[in-house]
Amino acid sequence: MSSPLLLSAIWVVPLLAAFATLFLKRDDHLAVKLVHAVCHGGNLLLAISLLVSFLAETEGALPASGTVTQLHFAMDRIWIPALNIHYNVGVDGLSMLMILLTAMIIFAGVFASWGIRDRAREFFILLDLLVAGVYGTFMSFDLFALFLFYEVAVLPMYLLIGVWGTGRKEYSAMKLTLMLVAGSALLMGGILALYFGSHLQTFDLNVLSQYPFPRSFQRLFFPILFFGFGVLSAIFPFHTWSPDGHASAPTAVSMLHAGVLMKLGGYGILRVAMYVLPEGATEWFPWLILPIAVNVAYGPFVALRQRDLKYITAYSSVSHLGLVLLGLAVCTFTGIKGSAMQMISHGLLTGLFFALIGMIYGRTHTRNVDEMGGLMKRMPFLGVSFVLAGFAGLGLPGLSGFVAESTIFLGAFENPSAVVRGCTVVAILSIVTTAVYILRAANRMLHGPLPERFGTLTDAVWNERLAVIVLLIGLFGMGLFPGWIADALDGSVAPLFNNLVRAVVP
Amino acid sequence: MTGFSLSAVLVLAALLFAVGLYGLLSRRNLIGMLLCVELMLNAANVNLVAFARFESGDPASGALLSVFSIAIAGAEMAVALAILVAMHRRRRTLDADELNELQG
Amino acid sequence: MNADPVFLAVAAAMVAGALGTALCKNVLHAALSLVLCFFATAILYLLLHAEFNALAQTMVYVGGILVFMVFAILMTSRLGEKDLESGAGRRAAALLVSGAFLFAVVQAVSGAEELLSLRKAANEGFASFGDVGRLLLSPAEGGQLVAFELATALLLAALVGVVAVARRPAPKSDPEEEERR
Amino acid sequence: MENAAALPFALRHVWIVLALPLLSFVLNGLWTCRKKESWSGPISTVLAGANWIFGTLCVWQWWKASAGLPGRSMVPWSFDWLTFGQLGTFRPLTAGIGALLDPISAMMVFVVATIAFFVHVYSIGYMREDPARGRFFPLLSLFAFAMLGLVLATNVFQMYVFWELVGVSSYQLIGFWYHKPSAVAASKKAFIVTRFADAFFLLGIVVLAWVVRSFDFSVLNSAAAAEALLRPVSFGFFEAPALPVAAALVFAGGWGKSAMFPLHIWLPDAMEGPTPVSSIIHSATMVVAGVFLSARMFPLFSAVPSVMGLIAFVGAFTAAFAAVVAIAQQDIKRILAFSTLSQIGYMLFALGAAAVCGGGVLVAGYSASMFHVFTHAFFKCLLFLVAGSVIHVAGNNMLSCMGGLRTKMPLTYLSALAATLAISGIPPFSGFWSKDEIVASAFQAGHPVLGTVGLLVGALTAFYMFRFFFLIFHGEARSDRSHAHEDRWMTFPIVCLAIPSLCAGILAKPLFESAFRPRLLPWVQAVEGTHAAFVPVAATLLALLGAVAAWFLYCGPKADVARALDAEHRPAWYRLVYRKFCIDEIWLFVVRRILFERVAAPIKWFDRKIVDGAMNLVGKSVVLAGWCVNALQNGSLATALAFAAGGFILVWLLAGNLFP
Repeated sequence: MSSPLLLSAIWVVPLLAAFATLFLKRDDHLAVKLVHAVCHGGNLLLAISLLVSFLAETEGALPASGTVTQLHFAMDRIWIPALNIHYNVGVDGLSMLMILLTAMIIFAGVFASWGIRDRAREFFILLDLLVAGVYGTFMSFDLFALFLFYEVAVLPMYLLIGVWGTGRKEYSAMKLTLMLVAGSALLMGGILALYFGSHLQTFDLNVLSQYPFPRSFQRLFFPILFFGFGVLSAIFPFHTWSPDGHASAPTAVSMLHAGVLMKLGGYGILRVAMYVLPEGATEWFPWLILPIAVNVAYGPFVALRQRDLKYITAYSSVSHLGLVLLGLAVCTFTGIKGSAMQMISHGLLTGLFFALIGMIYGRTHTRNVDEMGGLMKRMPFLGVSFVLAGFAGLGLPGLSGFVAESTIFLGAFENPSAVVRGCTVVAILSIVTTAVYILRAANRMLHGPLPERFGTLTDAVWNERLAVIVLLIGLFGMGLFPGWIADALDGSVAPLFNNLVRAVVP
Repeated sequence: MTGFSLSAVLVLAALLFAVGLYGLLSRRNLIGMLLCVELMLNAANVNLVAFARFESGDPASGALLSVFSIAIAGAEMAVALAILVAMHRRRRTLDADELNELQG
Repeated sequence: MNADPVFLAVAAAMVAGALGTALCKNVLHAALSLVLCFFATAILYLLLHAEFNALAQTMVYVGGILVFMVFAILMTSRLGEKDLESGAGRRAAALLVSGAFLFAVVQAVSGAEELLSLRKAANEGFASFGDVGRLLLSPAEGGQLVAFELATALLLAALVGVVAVARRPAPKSDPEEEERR
Repeated sequence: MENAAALPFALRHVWIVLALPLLSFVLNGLWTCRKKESWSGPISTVLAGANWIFGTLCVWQWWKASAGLPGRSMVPWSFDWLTFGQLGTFRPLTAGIGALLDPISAMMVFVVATIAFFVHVYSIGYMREDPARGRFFPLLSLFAFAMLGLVLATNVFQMYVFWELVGVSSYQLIGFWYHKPSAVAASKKAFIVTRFADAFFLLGIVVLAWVVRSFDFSVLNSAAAAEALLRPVSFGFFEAPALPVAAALVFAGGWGKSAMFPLHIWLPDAMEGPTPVSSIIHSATMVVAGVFLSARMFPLFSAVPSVMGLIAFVGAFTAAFAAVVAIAQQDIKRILAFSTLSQIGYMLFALGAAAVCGGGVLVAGYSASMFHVFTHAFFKCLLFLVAGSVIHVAGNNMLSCMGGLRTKMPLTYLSALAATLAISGIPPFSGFWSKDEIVASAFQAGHPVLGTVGLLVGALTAFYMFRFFFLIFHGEARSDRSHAHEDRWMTFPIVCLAIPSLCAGILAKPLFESAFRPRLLPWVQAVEGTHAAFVPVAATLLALLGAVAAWFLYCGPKADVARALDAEHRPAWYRLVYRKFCIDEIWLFVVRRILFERVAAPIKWFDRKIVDGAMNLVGKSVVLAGWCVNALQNGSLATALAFAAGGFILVWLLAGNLFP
């Protein structure tokens, strides 16, 4: 069936869009945006159709008992024979959902950045590059290709923030890129270690995961891979790039970065670090849970004191990413499934948050929460969406946040060790502080008396409504009907969990 | 046949070389430094001849090598001095410390 | 070591000359002491039975290079100009480096003692003029004729180079010339 | 789930009870609140009325169908919403959404549907000239949907889901007039305090799910679950048997939602919302959720004497505390809010006191508490509606602007009289039957102290209710009455609700008796306590005493109304009571000073300066290193030569000849 090509088409389409924009005139903004709207809209439809056929394929499938991820729409071409590097592309439950998430967020991102005027062509080309990298990472099962796409995803960030950003953009761009590249340097080391350590001279993930690496090897290289990916998902000591980076990034970029790129970290840990080095994972995680717990409990408190909306959202991402890592660190089936769901839910949630903040900033030209007030009267659509995004953030049932968080908490509690139990209790009680800072921000901004200078603000226009509605559909879709997502993830988390269990009791 | 041994000559040459090196590093006048370089070259030639004399299977070519080195040293010194003279005409000084345009 | 008096005298002269070159503040005195050192070296070559070398040494080095050096000194140093004085720290560092070098080489030489003493006796007239001349000019496989011709080419190039570099620029006063001076 | 075919129509489709308010929310929320605002009121009222009828039909059919069933409980409809464990493992943890009908949930469905309908009718009148009424009715329907979902919950996870939805809809409704900063602050306070309690509730659910591997109430309340929970479980910071900790945590959820003592601060402030909101949320339904949760988990709680004691103490203390504070309040809605707190305290301490000292459970206590929930819902909602009408007329909430409304609003006056008699526990009216049932069961279960507290609080209740009544309706008018009139839409529900306040006690008593006969609580060891005959007589006398004292102080010939209303020139203890014992200020201090300044600020400083600083330091150190290396390149020939020679010597020495 042609779907393996369709799968590869997903990351090729953005590049085509970028190529097409080269031929457009410099000042013809509308054409650039139309091209991108069409391309990313097509990509979204493509992703949805792939998802539908994926669900059809896995309908009523028996729970996976093996330890190898079953790939759908798989395609394996030799790429660099000398080093035995393959273009090995395939999709399981998690990758499929992450691709759908990326498609939704970039589609919304394109419409959210409809107002970009200066150098629109270059902005969209870099955005396409970023998205192509992200798509590639989610679907490639060859470590080298995965790392290549990972780098392609990380590097345009510098230009995007440095040129189109606001505030201390050079400093933030430099800081963000340097820390992420430091992380990927660690990754490079880890990947090469796997390639040579396994004496199999292969980058294929499924093959590497079956190779019994010696315990000492795993004990050494797991933290390297973990922190390599962890830097991108803002693990405690290395999270400081995220607030600065997001605060100065333009709307679409911070949507994409917080929404999807930070999930690459969690996805990488799940797909590479835990899948290939299970003993290392089970040995290191009881220690790594402490910075993760700090991540979860620490974010809200700092967000509480922030004035800038983007900083608040950035620190909330730090806390939510901490939950993702918590789900992974507890090594229980429900925990890992919960962290996968949290990746998706947080992607939608932060994407929506940053989109709305961009739109509100476009109108009030200030992101300081204290200066704003009573905006609900002037822009009810944006106000209601912001409140909905906030409630999804603090885990209100009926929205995606709750489903993911409760799965993580239930999964985390299944791990009997006292340290993990303590961290779980702290994480559960931190939903209160999350509620506090979200409500403070929402109330300061939306409710209360309306300052006269905001008297003439307009509500969302059609492209902004479209962007927000797409993400709201995602939030409600996952929140009200989580069943199908949970089943899809079962298929992809089971082999990984069996692999982990095999490691604990060989 | 004199009673001194090869090592004595080698030590002597080393001493010469060391003094030349000291002079090179401590002098500030460029021509002074060239003199010291000349001295170090001479020490090297002494070594060559000493080895040719004491050890080598083909003593003549050893000595000849030393001669060639003397010839080339001459050419090189000529060019060096020419450059120095030109430099002096431009900058009115030959102090090594002042001529430091090459600094990073 | 049974110190041979002649060798010691020659060595002492050489060292004295060297020290003079290195230490004299006035560059002219340094050049002259270098002359002494080169003559002592020539005598050493004679002791080592390398007559041709001795001759070459005295003619090229002393006759050629040093005379040229003295000319250069006289051309570049203006009368009454104070001699350049280098700082104490710098001299100390130089002493340190050269001392370390001396220590290293002496270390190596004394180490290899038993090897050198073995093969000391070579025939007397090894580098007589006839031998060296035959070696220099014979095109046979052992000969150095090719090297000799190259040496001559090199010297010619150096000669032309020196003239090109050191000649005074043409007196016609074109603007950029003025500006450059 | 019984075979669906045999069930009558209403039970087979019990999900309609949930669907109607949801439909009203979606319909009004998306369509009418923008285009035709005036339509949203009628549409949602019609749907609420349909829901009331369908709800009563369901309850009636359930009553007939469940005659033979153990505990009269049945689950006519349910579906799996989310599975947590791995499919195929021996018992994957699944959370389902469904409807569990048993005596307490049927009673609550009837109460919620009825009150929702009457409040909708009332709101049409109350919100007629409010521009944002298009937004009010969808939120009211959302609340009804969430409350019905909570009441019909078959498992504790579903209850938590709707629990949060109830919290959110109350947040939206309290902060309905969001241009008022005080309303916004009140809504935020309400949500955060309840959210604080819900965090413990979620932790309790997670512990229960981990030990019992299921969410269903039938499994949780079973004897097997109680044994399983006795196993010690580690909570990271301490190790304890799961049962008491889980039970306490779950009750903590109810503690916050029902605004029991330390967490009660949000309820009086919640009066910022429109009065219909207070009448449905903060009187009859939402705040009773905590009592409902405790009743639903009663078999599990009763296995833990310490938790039962906790419930009894918290209930009794809140009842007494709220009654005392209510006496001094000037704002009529605050008086009703504290009276609600006091009545909920009654219900909880009835549940708590049901645990007989020697072990075992007095079913009378359980049924008394539920009976009080039933009767209280009606007369408290009625009182709030009366307060709404009076505020509509007087212009603001303060007692000082009311008085003498008897002549202007006769129907409201009579209904208010009925409600006040009911709540004070004067014999023929509903309050007497349920409240004295509670106090009697407390004495029967062998808790004389709690019993006497109940009696005294009964007297206080009578006192402050009649103070409320006399200061509003009697005496001379303290503000102009020219336009005072009774709005038709608002008076109709008031009169309708007056009927159950009067006769609910007599009619429903036999119903509750049969519903809660001892054998109905399957595994709970029922005990027959000593029957305390003296209680009804004592309670009535105390109530009358309270009423007469109020009459004497506020309505009698020598009543000095001006002095009664002035709260400033009062002795210190009175001002302290008036300022609600400054509990709010203490909480504010704890949160603002300690949590924000002492905890959040240092963490933020730590993050910006230390962690961020460390990263910048790395950057700066690299630049510094670069600068140092640069210093070497100073162009001096000597340095270069020195380094060359030094390098050579170093290599020579390092090549092994360091030590000859």
